[in-house]
Amino acid sequence: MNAVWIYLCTGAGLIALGVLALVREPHFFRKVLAFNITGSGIFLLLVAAASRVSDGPPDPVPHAMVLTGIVVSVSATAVGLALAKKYHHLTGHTALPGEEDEE
Amino acid sequence: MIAFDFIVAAGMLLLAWHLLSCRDLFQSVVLFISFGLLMALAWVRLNAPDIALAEAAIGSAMTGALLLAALDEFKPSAKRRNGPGPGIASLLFCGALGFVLAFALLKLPPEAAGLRDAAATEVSKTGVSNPVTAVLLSFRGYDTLLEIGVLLMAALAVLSLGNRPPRFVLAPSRSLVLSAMVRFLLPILVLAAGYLLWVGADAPGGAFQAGSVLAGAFILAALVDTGWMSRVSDRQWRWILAAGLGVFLAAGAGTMLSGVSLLEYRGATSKRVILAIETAAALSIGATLLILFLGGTGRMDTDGKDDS
Amino acid sequence: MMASPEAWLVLCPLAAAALAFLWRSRGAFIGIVSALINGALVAWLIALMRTEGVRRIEIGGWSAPLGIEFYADGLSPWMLMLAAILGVATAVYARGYFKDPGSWFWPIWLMLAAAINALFLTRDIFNAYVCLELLGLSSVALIALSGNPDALAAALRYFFVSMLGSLFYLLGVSLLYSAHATVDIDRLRSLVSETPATLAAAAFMTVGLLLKTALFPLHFWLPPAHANAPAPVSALLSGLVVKASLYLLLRLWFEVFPGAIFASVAPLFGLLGAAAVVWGGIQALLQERVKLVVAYSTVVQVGYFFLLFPLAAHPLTAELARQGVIYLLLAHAIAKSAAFMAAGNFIRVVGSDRLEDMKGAGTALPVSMFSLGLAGISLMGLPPSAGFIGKWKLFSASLTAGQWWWTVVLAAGGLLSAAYFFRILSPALAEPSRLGAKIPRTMKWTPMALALAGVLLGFLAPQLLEIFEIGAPLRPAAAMEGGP
Amino acid sequence: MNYSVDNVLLGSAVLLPLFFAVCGLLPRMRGVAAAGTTPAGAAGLAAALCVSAESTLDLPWTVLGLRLGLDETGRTFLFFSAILWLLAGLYGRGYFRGQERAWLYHVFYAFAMAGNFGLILARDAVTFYVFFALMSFASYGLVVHNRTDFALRAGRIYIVLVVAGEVALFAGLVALIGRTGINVTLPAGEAMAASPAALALLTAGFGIKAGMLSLHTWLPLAHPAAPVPASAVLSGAMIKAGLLGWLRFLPVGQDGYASWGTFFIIAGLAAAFYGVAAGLVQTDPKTILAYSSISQMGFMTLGVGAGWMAPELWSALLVAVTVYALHHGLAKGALFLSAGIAPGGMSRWSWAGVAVPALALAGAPLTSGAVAKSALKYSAHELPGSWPAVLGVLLPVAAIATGLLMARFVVALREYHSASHGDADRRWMVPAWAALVLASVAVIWFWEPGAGFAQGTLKAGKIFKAAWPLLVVAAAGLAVYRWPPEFLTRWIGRVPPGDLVVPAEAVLLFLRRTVARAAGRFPRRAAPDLGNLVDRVASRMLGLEKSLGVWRRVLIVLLGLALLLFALSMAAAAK
Amino acid sequence: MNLQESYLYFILLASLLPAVIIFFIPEQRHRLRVFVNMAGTTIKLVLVFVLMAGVRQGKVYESRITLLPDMDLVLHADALSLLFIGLSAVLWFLTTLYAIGYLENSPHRSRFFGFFSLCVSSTVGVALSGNLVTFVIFYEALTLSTYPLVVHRGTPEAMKAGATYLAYTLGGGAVLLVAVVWLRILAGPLDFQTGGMLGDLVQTYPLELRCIFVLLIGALGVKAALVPLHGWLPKAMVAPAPVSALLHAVAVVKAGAFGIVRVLYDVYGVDPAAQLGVSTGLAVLAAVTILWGSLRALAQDELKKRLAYSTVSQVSYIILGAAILGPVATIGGLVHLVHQGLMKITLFFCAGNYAETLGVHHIHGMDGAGRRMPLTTGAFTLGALGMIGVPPLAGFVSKWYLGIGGLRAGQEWVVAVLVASSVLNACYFLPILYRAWFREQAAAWPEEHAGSRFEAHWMLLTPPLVTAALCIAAGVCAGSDWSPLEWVKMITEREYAPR
Repeated sequence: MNAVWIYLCTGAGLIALGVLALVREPHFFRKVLAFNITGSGIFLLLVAAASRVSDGPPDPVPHAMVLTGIVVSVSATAVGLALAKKYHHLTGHTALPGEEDEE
Repeated sequence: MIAFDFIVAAGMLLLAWHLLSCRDLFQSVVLFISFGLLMALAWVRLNAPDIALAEAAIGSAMTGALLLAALDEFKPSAKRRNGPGPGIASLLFCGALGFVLAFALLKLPPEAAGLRDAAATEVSKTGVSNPVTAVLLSFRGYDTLLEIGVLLMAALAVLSLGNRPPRFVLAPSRSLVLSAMVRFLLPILVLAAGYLLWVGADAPGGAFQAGSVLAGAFILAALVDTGWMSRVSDRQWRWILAAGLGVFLAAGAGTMLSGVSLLEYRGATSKRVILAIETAAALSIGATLLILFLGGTGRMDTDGKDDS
Repeated sequence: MMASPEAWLVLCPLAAAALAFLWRSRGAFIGIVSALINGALVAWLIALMRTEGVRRIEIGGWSAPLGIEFYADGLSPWMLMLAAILGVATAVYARGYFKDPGSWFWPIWLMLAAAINALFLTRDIFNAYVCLELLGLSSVALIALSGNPDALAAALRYFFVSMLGSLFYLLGVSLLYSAHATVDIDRLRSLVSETPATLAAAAFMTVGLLLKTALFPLHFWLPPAHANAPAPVSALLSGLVVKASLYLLLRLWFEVFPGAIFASVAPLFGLLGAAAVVWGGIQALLQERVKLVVAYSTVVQVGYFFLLFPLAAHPLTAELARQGVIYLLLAHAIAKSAAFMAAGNFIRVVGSDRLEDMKGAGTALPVSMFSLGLAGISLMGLPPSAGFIGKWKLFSASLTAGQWWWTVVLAAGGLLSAAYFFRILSPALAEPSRLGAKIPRTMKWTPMALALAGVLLGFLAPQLLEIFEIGAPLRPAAAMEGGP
Repeated sequence: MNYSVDNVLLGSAVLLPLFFAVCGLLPRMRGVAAAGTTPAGAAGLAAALCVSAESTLDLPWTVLGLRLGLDETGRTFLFFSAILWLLAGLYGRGYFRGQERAWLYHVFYAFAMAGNFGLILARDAVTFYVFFALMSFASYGLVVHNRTDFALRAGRIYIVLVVAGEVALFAGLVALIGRTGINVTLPAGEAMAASPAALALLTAGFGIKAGMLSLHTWLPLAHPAAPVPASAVLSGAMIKAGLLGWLRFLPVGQDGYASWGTFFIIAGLAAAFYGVAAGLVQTDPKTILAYSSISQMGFMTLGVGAGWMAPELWSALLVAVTVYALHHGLAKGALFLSAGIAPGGMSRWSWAGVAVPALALAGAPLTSGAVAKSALKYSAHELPGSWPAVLGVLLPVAAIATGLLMARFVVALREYHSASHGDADRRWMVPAWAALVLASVAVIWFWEPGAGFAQGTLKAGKIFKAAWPLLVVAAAGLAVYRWPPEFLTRWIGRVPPGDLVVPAEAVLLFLRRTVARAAGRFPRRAAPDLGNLVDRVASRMLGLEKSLGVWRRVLIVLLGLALLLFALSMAAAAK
Repeated sequence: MNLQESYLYFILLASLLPAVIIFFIPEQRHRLRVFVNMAGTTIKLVLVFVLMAGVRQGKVYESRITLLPDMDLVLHADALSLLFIGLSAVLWFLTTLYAIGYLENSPHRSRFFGFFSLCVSSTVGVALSGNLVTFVIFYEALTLSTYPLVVHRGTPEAMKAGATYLAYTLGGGAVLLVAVVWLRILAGPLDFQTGGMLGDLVQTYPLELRCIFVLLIGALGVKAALVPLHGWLPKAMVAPAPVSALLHAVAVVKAGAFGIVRVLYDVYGVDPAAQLGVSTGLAVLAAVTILWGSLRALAQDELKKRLAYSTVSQVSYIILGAAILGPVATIGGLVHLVHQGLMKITLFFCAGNYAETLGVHHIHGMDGAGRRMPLTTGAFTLGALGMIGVPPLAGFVSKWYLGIGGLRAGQEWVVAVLVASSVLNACYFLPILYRAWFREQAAAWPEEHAGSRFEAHWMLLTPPLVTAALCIAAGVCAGSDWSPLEWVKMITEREYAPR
């Protein structure tokens, strides 16, 4: 059991948590947070898996992928938040119609 | 060190749980930023300094900024009602998901170098020595091209929505202290961005990190004075936003027209091309992140006769 | 290497998007020119492939495990062709639809076009993820374009669905890379084995893509999204975007995941597909809004596509099934776009999209009415439309395979389609009312051209399927193993 | 094809009436048509007199290949029919003068004439059937010509029976020739062994036209309802089409049908007596004549039955039946025409004109009736079994009964005032009638085969033999003359015209009402409120669809699907 | 493509092109539309005659387009096709004329005539189909092009009828497709072939082939209005009279019957069908339809409804004839295809005239109509008598052959059915004639059409008179060389000659 496996399991846990929240939480804001957490879990998983080396530097390719992923996810976060803001501004709702709203 | 990893891992999981379930949205954002910092630590532990930098700058700081800006809109209803907890079924299924994942991961072979060695042998041909930068801009440069596209797309999306910017941007702080600090910080941040950009070729760093630092500078400037933005015309903003993609596309087209494959640059020219791309990209990234932060209002689409 | 239409197919729309952003008032012009160039490039690619066969091109001069490769066998130009046709049609239609030539539609749509092209050409599953994200964000932005609360809600829902799907997909990619250190489809194909990581990856990627493809019971987001978007956007979303994730799913199941598990999973897909056909059909029948009806019809059509799995698992019917599904795909793309555009015309004239308000709209818009009818023919799978060819093949496949129950599903689907199309058409044919609104000629004739194409493509099947069969895509390992 | 004179004559016998009929349909040609229809019967007469026995007219391009020709039986039938049609036509010319709808009468008259001539000339089954139908349907127009309620009812009953007869004939003909060909040359009976079904259908089909008992009901209604000249041809000529049909299609004269022969004899006798009985209680002279026709057709039926029973006698019986038809046709025609003359006033000569055919029907010596009856009797003596004895008694009795009926007719005619209108032009009517009376007296003496028999009856013994029933008749006639019809009704009962039709109508009406009432008791659809159910199901479905979109469930579906896929593939991998 | 092949396309185009052109003719350009319509119909008539002359000499025209690598679109003109095309071409000509008169000054004429021509094109396609796949294609096209005609009036009632029509026909179409695909898998290319194309399959797949037959009949029986699939036909009566004429005589119902004939003779073949025992079942079904249709007709008071049920009954004569399986019965059935068309179109034209000129829709309102409209009523009378089977009208010839054919095939009950049907026909037609001719008119008729010299517009009057004349001619001249009967005999000889 070394650090890699810890982080792999952490990644799995984050993913599970994130997915749970992404679906469970009605509030847009938390959905976005959850989506970020899930993403982080996946990134962690990818990089941790690439670190399964006993010596020398780890595989750089997943690193590059994760960098790309982070940028994508920040872009998505921004778009999601922008949408949510506008929706809230227009309707006052913070969750999708049909989801329980928090007031 | 395992103990440290345990603590970091446990902290991440706890923070994640907490930030997703706490009542106050503001608290969530703060916890999220903390979570990002822990993540950065983890990246460091996993020998991924490039990601650690990016996480700190983009994943944590930039996203945090975005979240805070959004919170401005949601403030009146930011309190969370104590609803029913996650249903048993949901918990069960998510637990199963985590279990399956962990199971699959633990069954992975314990040793895997991946493409490390292949990358190491080819990195010399790319003209940069940081393998991550080599992957990003040479081996998988095409990914990055599309990624820049994603960023521009995000900017387009946000602009097309035409939201108002957060209140604290609309009403800039008149605090002298703040403005003095910003005036002091701005050149340093720009310098740092330049440095990150330059060093990216050989060490951790690069366009994304530089771009996000630049964005931080832009945002700070906007917080104290929106006026400076109007000194840059709309068209110029758009050029800045599109510059990264434009240069990248030009590089692509150039390589195609010169008879090699798409984005194929080698040897001596390579580093110059990469640097050019990165510079433009960093600039665009900075501008884009600013747009994303501002939520695409007012200033930048004044000529956009919206059709809605 | 100039002679690589693949690269231009990605570069051109991206550049056009940037240009349309920079010169927003010229958006329409740039969009149409770009669509035309796109069409020419696809034609060029097809011409090249007819002589060369399968094309594989390294990007940046780096070969696969390290670099990314363009890859085109018959499936790629097929999908690209579809995208190109819809691209031109959408551009022409949108020029009339968005009165402002500087609409945000143009740059966003061009981004979407680039993403679609890139997705259909890549051989790299991580690169495909980036494409998916680009596609997802542009779709979200397009759905939200009208800015009304319903559209925003739909866009938000679509946004979260899309992100959830992408995350699951990315999770799979991570698992696959962790297990096999490559994201290239061909290399994966030779490496994958039935390890838990691969199988988990298969499961996660599949559900992620199913969610994006809106297969029953994961279709909940599609009707509101497609119904609330502006008409040209609906046309694109239904005709094209749904098929992007489907494309990826097909690539994965037919070219990556181990053949041994294909056969055990295929019936599940078939079952879901059948359920989608029936459920979607019923829901379409119950809707009160024109665009919702048309959108549920997409749910139905998606169901058809998934009948490919059980039928392709059978060695005798694999060819029939994939040709059938691929033709249905084409037929649906074209006809559904036509339907949405025609419906858009009605809505523009009537000012509402409730079925009860459509009375007499056919009198005011005979051409749109006709287009809708023709599109309906293709969607119902009535001869001699393209949809008929596809259905015919699927019918043959299911009966040859002895799985007659799919035939029942197909027939029922056709009848349900007829029923709900009739629900739109009949009020339009009813007593004339005086609706005087004028719509631009481009809006009138684009759906007509598409719908006609949908019917006429029924006659071009041999020639077109020849293109599709280049490199014989979508041959499942299972079928190859079990073949006679 | 050889268009010889014969062919032209054969063709014109049919085509000339047809031509004038079609002319009559065109408003501008009505005058021409009426003028042409009047003497169109002459074409038939010409054909009967001039066409040689061998010639046939083949028209292969028509229907199923029409074929016209003339054999000896046909010649006699055509002969007397043509005389009737011609004279009734001339009579009608006067009868309908000034009537508004006269042209329509002429049209139907011409059509019916064409049909009658055509069926007589038919040399194959389809031709016969075609013309038979033409005649039957066209005479509907004659029956209802007066448009009175009585006429319309008569027409209704007539058309019902015509249709019944047509389909019976259709089925019978098909059954008769179906196994061998599409069509068959006449006479058909010789060529094949027919099934009982075919025989029964043909018997019934033609029996309707021939007034066979129980199928006769239209006769006592239609004949009085029709205008006088139409009644004459209906009863004189057209009724014989049924007889001719039997002769043409039934295998009469062949071995193996003895039971059929018995049936025909019994049916004939029954009709002969019933006709008289029912006729005696009638008051309308035309109704009486109609019943008389039923009775007389009974004799002919009997002849046919006898021929069937004793095939060796058939050639003689055929002649006898033919002669009887000739006699009855002309005599009955003359009597009917007199019904149009009587209301306008009758001179003594006129009464002689009524008496002669009436006596002839009663079989008075030296009349055509005597000739015909002796011909029949002559052959009846040779019948097997006890039939000669039975007939020896019954036939004279029947003759007496006929005499009574004729007496009743004369009585009724005296009191007869209706059925004509003021404009009638007796200048056409009286000569035509007179000519027909003359013909009924004279023709039998020189027309083969009647002439041969006629000479036989001239022997004094035979004259006496024929006369003695007449003495009885004279006595009875006096009685009839003295007592009013109520006397008869007491004995026979009240028989409404059309007899059987009346209860049949009542039964039908009752059935219809009952069915309607029964149908009314059961609501047409006891289905549950389907619309409501559909609505409920629909809203349920919509609700279900909505719940599929709830994120919580999405999660479960999504993860469930993923886990299912994983489990499935793990299971497959484990194999 | 040689000239012979191109004839087939010309015939298709002769109605297809006008259809397309007419769609684009503005509503008010009446003369132009009439010109295009009449030009199309006339050209088609000429072409059909040319083709008939060729086929008569024993030529067979065929043209193939590859639709899929293993599936051809085959156009094929043999004697049977031309029987149907000939009928539809002649009747189309007249119906067009009638429709022009009927729809004068009513809205949506371009739409109407466009679909009208499309409908006829599809019919021609159905007739010219050389294999089952092509047949299916045109068969469905027919369904679709007819729908707008059925709902042409746009009233709620019409829409409902249209819905019923679509529900039935599209359902049938789906079943047809399944059956055809199934058969295709068992038997390969489904080219029509004299004597059937199954070959040895009868021994190999007896059960499957029976199932397919049932499916095929179930599918084709919808259009042919076989009981219990006939429900749409009486409802579709809300359509304008020319459409009814089209449905009942020229196109739709006929296409179903024609399809059944094709399936029986050129797909299954006479002997295999007998071996499988499917033909008897079909014959019984047809018989039931004949009787049921007549019985239901009896109960209708609406003139067009009565006529519709009459069609249900009469069309099954064709099927009965085909199903009895014998040369004579075949002649009877096939010739009824033409004869029924002529008679029924006459009746519908007349019904349309009553409705249009007198405003009479119900039988109880027809008292005295004969005196007001003698020519129309005369034509109606001829049509009705023909339906009953009164010689020498056209209906008689069919019935005669059917009856004899039934007997020849050892199926005596057929005669009973024919008799019963004739009686029922008489029961529901004769009262109409009686009312029209012999009853006094009950209420005043609407005003006379100004400026019309005749009892109705000449365009409304001529077609029924011509078709009535044709009814007579088809019967009276049945033996002539150009009669439908002779043509059908030729078909039957060819069908039965090889064996």
